[in-house]
Amino acid sequence: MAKKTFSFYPGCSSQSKASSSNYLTSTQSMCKLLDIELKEIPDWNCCGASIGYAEGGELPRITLSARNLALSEKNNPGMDVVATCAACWLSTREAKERLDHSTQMKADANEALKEAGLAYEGKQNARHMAEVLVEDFGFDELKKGVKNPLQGIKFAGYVGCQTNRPFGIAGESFENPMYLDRLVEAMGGEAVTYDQKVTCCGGALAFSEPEKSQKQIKDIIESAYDHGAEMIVTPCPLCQANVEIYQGEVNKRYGTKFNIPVTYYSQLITVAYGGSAKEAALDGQIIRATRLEEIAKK
Amino acid sequence: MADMKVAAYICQGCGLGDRLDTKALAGVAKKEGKAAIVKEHEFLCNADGVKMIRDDIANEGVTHVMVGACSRRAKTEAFGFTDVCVSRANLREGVIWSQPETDEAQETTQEMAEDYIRMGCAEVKKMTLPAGDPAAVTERTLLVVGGGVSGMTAALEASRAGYQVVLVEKSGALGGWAAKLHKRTPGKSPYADPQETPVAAMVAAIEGDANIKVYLNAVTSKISGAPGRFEAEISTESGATTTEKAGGIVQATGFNLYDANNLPELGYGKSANVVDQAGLEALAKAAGGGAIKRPSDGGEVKRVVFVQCAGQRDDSGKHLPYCSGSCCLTSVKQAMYFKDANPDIDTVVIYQDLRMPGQGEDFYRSGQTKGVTFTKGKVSGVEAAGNQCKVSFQDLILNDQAQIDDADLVVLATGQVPVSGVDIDSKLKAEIAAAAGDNSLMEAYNASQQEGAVKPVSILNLTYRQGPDMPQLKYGFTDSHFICFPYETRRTGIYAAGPVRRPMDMAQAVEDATGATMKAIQAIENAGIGRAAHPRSGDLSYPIFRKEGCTQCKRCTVECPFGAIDEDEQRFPQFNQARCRRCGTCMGACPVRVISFENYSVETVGSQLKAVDVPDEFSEKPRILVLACENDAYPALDMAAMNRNVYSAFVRVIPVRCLGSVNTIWINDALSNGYDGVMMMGCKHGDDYQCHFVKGSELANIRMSKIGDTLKNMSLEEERVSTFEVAITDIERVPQLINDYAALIQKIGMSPMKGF
Amino acid sequence: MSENYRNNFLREVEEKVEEGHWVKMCMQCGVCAGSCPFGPHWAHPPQEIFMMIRAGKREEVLSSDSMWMCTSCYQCIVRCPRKLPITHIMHGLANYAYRLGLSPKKQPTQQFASMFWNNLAQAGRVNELKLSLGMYFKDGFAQGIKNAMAMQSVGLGMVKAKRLNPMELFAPHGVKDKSGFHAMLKKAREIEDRRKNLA
Amino acid sequence: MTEVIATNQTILVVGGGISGMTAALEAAECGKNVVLVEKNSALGGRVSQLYRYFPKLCHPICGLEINQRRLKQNPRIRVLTMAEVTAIAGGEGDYTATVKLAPRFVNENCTACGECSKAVDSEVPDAFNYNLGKVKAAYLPNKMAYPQRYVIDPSIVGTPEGEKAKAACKYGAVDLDMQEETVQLKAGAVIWATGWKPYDAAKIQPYGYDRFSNVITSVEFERLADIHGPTKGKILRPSDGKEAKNIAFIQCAGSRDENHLRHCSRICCMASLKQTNYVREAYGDEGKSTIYYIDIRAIDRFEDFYAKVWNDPNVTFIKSKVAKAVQDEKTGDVVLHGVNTEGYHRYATPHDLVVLAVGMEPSVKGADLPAQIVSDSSGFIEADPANHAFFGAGCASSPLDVNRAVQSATASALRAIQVVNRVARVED
Repeated sequence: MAKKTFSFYPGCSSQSKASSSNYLTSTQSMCKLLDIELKEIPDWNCCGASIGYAEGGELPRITLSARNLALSEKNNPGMDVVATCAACWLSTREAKERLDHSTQMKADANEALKEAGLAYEGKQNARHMAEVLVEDFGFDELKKGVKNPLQGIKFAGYVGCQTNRPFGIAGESFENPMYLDRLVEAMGGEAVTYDQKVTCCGGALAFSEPEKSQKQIKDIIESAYDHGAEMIVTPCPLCQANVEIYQGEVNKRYGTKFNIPVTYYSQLITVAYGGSAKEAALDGQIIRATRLEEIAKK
Repeated sequence: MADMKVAAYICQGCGLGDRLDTKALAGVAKKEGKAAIVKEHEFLCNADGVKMIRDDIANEGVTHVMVGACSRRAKTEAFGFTDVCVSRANLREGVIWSQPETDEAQETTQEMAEDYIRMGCAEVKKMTLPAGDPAAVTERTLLVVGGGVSGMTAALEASRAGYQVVLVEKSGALGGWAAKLHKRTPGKSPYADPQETPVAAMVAAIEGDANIKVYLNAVTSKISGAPGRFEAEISTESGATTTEKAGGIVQATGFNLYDANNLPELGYGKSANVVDQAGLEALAKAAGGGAIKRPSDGGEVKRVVFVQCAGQRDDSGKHLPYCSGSCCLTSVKQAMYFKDANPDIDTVVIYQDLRMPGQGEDFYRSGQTKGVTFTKGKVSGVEAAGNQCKVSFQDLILNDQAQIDDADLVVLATGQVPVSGVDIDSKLKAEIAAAAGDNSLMEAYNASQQEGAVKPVSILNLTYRQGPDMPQLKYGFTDSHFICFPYETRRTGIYAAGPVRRPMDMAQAVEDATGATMKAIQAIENAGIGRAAHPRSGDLSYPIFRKEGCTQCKRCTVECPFGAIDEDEQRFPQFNQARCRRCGTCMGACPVRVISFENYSVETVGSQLKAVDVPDEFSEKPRILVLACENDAYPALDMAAMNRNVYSAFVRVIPVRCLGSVNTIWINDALSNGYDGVMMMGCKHGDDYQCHFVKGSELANIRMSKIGDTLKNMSLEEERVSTFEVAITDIERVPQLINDYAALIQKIGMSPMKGF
Repeated sequence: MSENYRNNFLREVEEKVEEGHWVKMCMQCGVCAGSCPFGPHWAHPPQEIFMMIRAGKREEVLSSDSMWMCTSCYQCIVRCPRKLPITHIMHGLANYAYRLGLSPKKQPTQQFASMFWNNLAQAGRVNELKLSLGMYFKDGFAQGIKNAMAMQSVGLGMVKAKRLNPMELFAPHGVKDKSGFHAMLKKAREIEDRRKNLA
Repeated sequence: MTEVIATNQTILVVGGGISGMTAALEAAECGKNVVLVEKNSALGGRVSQLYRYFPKLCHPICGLEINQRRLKQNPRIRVLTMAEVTAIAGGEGDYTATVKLAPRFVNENCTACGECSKAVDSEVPDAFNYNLGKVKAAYLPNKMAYPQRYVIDPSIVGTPEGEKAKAACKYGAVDLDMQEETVQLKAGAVIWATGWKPYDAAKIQPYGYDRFSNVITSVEFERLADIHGPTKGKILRPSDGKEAKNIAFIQCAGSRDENHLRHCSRICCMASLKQTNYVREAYGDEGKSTIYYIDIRAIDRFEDFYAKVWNDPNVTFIKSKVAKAVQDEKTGDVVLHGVNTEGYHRYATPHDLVVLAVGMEPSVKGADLPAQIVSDSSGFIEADPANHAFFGAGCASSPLDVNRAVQSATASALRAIQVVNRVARVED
């Protein structure tokens, strides 16, 4: 397959040494292996996530994404914008739809962008890395590159919310999207069926009302365990962080003994494609993904 | 009958040859059936078999054919000879498929088959070929009573089909309810906005249509005759009366709004600002698209409240129990009158269930888009407060007792009350209700009979023996009771259309009126060739009446479900073939058996049951006669057989047009001929009756309840005659009923009447 | 009570609240109420809030903490048979209530949400450490220490995994063109206020 | 070769369900010549797959029997089954329709004796029962089938199984060499009575029809209740054959939903109310029904029926669009989650069986018909002058209950008659 180039929007949590820096590292390794070039959008800013609403309001929030898109149009012309973070992708794509749908919204946003010497035209699509893998490569194509199949590892594909709703991956359902499972299978692993695949992890409340979000996390992990999963895989940094780092808290709160690794699809692919533990940023796991590390040693 | 030649054909296909001794069957047909020609064929329904029969008809002068093969419901194309009388002995479904394929069963199975051959031969000999009604005539003119949208639709559609039309309208102008509307609800995509009513266009079309003659300020003061030859006296206000001939009639007399004066609790009559939907249309018309003013003082209208189901869906017994099906659409439309003129006006619709089916959902969305707000709630009261109104209601979503205290206008969505004339069954209904312990109807009836009581005015003024108007189904609507057959009412050739049939909106009324016109035109055409209408459509037979012998007991005239029979000057029954549906209820009712059909008579059935070979009482072989309704019970038996559901070999089944046609003489004959029991299988009766002739099965039930005395006189147990309600789906129940009954007969023992 | 069932508040919402013009389209089926993962925590689920808006219950709606339960999972949006953008309407109502100062004080998510915004608005990118510390210390220093201690294990785990960087406090991430960024946001706010007749 | 005599005074009726049969019969009983084209192997359509009708609770095949008898004795109607109209050329009063006839592999010699069926072993999904069961690959479409003639499933043609069927028929009725045919016929007017199909329930993801065996559709429920159905009329749930005594009915399953069908399908409320009677009929007071609804749309006299069911202590009404269904892996029960919006009550209620009152969509959308036809946003055929002598009838024209569908069909017959009468006047 020919080299693919994208205008890359990593997002705050995927910066070096940020909460999902391991996502960034593994994504970069994965892209190298898949011959994808990522051109980072210069001087990109925070998308505002969905939580920005209280203070932010509508237009300022949308303008944040407009700025990123404008920067991309200017510096990375002729490419699709690709984000790895669910929230970044969602905000960007949502903003783009509203801007393109309402001439007034677009005019207003541009009026604001002018202050930063920028202009939004709406030339580029906003896509998620998972879309690129599913749509531009496809599972059969991805399968071809597998060197170290993830034999015998049972994964719970945890899709969560924002890569799934309201847009989701083309052709997938909101209630039971299959793309993560298929991806796992393509990498030689085994995908378990469980009923919390698209449950919200409560990320938005993780800080403010932890008891609420941790109830969600508990349900998700419990169901994954009950259905035989030994590892969780997700496309969303917020999901990953919540479900992984709060397991200790959850155990305290509910007297459970959860200790299940939570990984990114990018780490799976990197390992299956023969990448090292370092390249897959397995050292970034708080709960070590030992089974993956073993395979990565080969 | 002169030169009758009977031929009997016995099929050996479908296992008949293997399971039965067809040679013996042929012998029976020859010896006992007295068939001139008897032939067996290994595959009677194929081209060769059919050709054999045709050749005999052509070359041998065969006039009567007995086919011993499958059920009369099967292979109708093959055996549908129209130039000879045909009877069918049901050897397949009726014998080999319903009897076990065992050696023990062999004997009784063969006996069964032989009896059916005897019966088939006996029946066909009593049949003659229906000649059709020699007096059949028809007038290709449609009489339409009522000049609203339904009536105008009927007139225009009939004219487009090439028929003449006489349109009678009671008021001084065409248009009816629709003429009172400012706009109508949309009947077409995109279902977004109120539309102009079609009235002006329709009136213009009618005035320009040479086929349509209109009488205004006129009523039908008398209608006599029958489909094809109705005669209507049309009286105008001026007192002039003219007579018009018509072949069919469409009654499109519409509805009145339920009288809002019955709803003082909703403020009607207490404040000029509380109106019904008609009131609002009047205001809108007056405003002519401009701002609608507040009635009390002409002030500006800022808030309008629409109260749905006002005096409808009422369980208190005070108001209408039903839903009028169109008021939700109308209220949304009326709210749009305000919103389209001025979006700042608040319009709130308070509803319990918003009923806007089909594409009405688009209209609902459109209303919301325009800012009409909807509240699920139940209004408890409306009070006048100066030039405004207080509306109190329970908000069912927020679950509070809420109040809107500054409504400038309150619109009550009251329901449709049909204009259907005299309830000719009111006495009967009252009697039935009283029998069930509810005297309210009887009191109402008696009240209506008091001196000076306002008697309902007839609309059609039919000269029919059974009353001047169409029978009403419920709540005064003249709807059909049937789901598959919405136009099958009890007056052949007269069809109700529009809201007089069922509460409905304009779009439905147009569709309904077009359908009713179709049926009326069909009735006109059928009358012309003396052909029966649904459900025995195409039947050319009709009741033949032997005047000498008639005792003028009137049972036929009273019991005919279709009011087909009047009385002549000498009080003899006067049959109106074109009104007749050929069910045979009159034949069943007649105590002196002077009524019959050419191909269905006391003899065709009587001779069959007498033809059966009844073994003596020591044979331990009882005989049970089953009289089965051909519409449901008989098909159920066929399908039971297709499933190989076995039943007693002691039954002999005779299909009847309807249990209503069962004459008690058949029961007497059966019992005196030594039958051990008689089962009658008819359709469900009562409120949800399934009898295709409306009252047949019910009448049979009543008659049989009186058979007790006969049985006593013969000193027989009353179990020996039983009636059963059977549905066409009872493919497991019917065999069970038969077997249980056979067991019962075994228990009470063989009839003592054998061999007399 | 005289405001009862007047459309005044509905009109206010349509004018001033993000996606507010959708509120009138709700047909009260309640699928949103049943779909929200935090449903049980809502005093008034979305569909009920929409009804309250139509009923003119302004204070009750704007002072409710229900909207702050939304985690933007979009479950309601994808199931709504009338395609109402419920998530955004909830955010819009929350934002509007907050701006009017009617939203419940000390609503933790509200505090977090505004903290988050201010955090990103400052540097153009989120500073996760400041954000978390900010959250811990929102109820004062002592409480903050407690919170921080309670979450220590988590924090340390993150640091060990190089996913939380103490240096963030001193050398935070951020956009280079800060002035342009700030001017842009300021302008955006101005325009929004003008359009919605706010402030 | 199939011979069809038709002229431009002939009325072509497309679709042999109750609407098509009605349109054909009403026109023929008015003396018109009709060709009735049905794509299935027997007439009757959807109603023949219903157990009972609302509000009378009578049986659809009762009316079907009458209509079939009307048909059998009327020489003016020519019935073509397994036939589809693939193209229509010409204009009002002068159409030429191209009709594709699929091979039945059984000719008119068939006596419906059933020997071929006994002879074959292989089975195919039972379409009449919405594939809830299987039938032999040589089968009678249903017990009421008209024409009463067997069908050999194409899957066994050219196989030993097919030969078995052929060998078993003493009457030379099995003809495995039958080929697809195409015939052309004239018509003055065309009535489209192509009917409806249940909305694809799998698309309504939150209810998991594709994932949960005990979530079924309302049309499938009709087959469970019917004596001719896969359970012989017993209401048993698919997962374990357990008697389903606590049944949920979810209204607007696809209807009134911008994500699925924008229109209200009109019949579903009444259908579910009716089906609560099946539960009572089967289990008496042990049978519990719960109806989850947005608005109960029981218009005109149907209100009586609603009132009766409303007063049934074994039936519960909850104003709520169910948010989500989850089938418990152990018990097989389906738990419904949602909120009763009348006063805000949250529920998570287990049921033995969940019935989705699926919406009605045109079985062929107006745009997909082999002719230029004006239809509405849902694909229902509209009454529009631009449709010339094409007339929609029954559920092809709007989501209708049986009664209204038959009214519509009767009306369409008159509209067609108007055209052919005009043609006749011109010709003579």
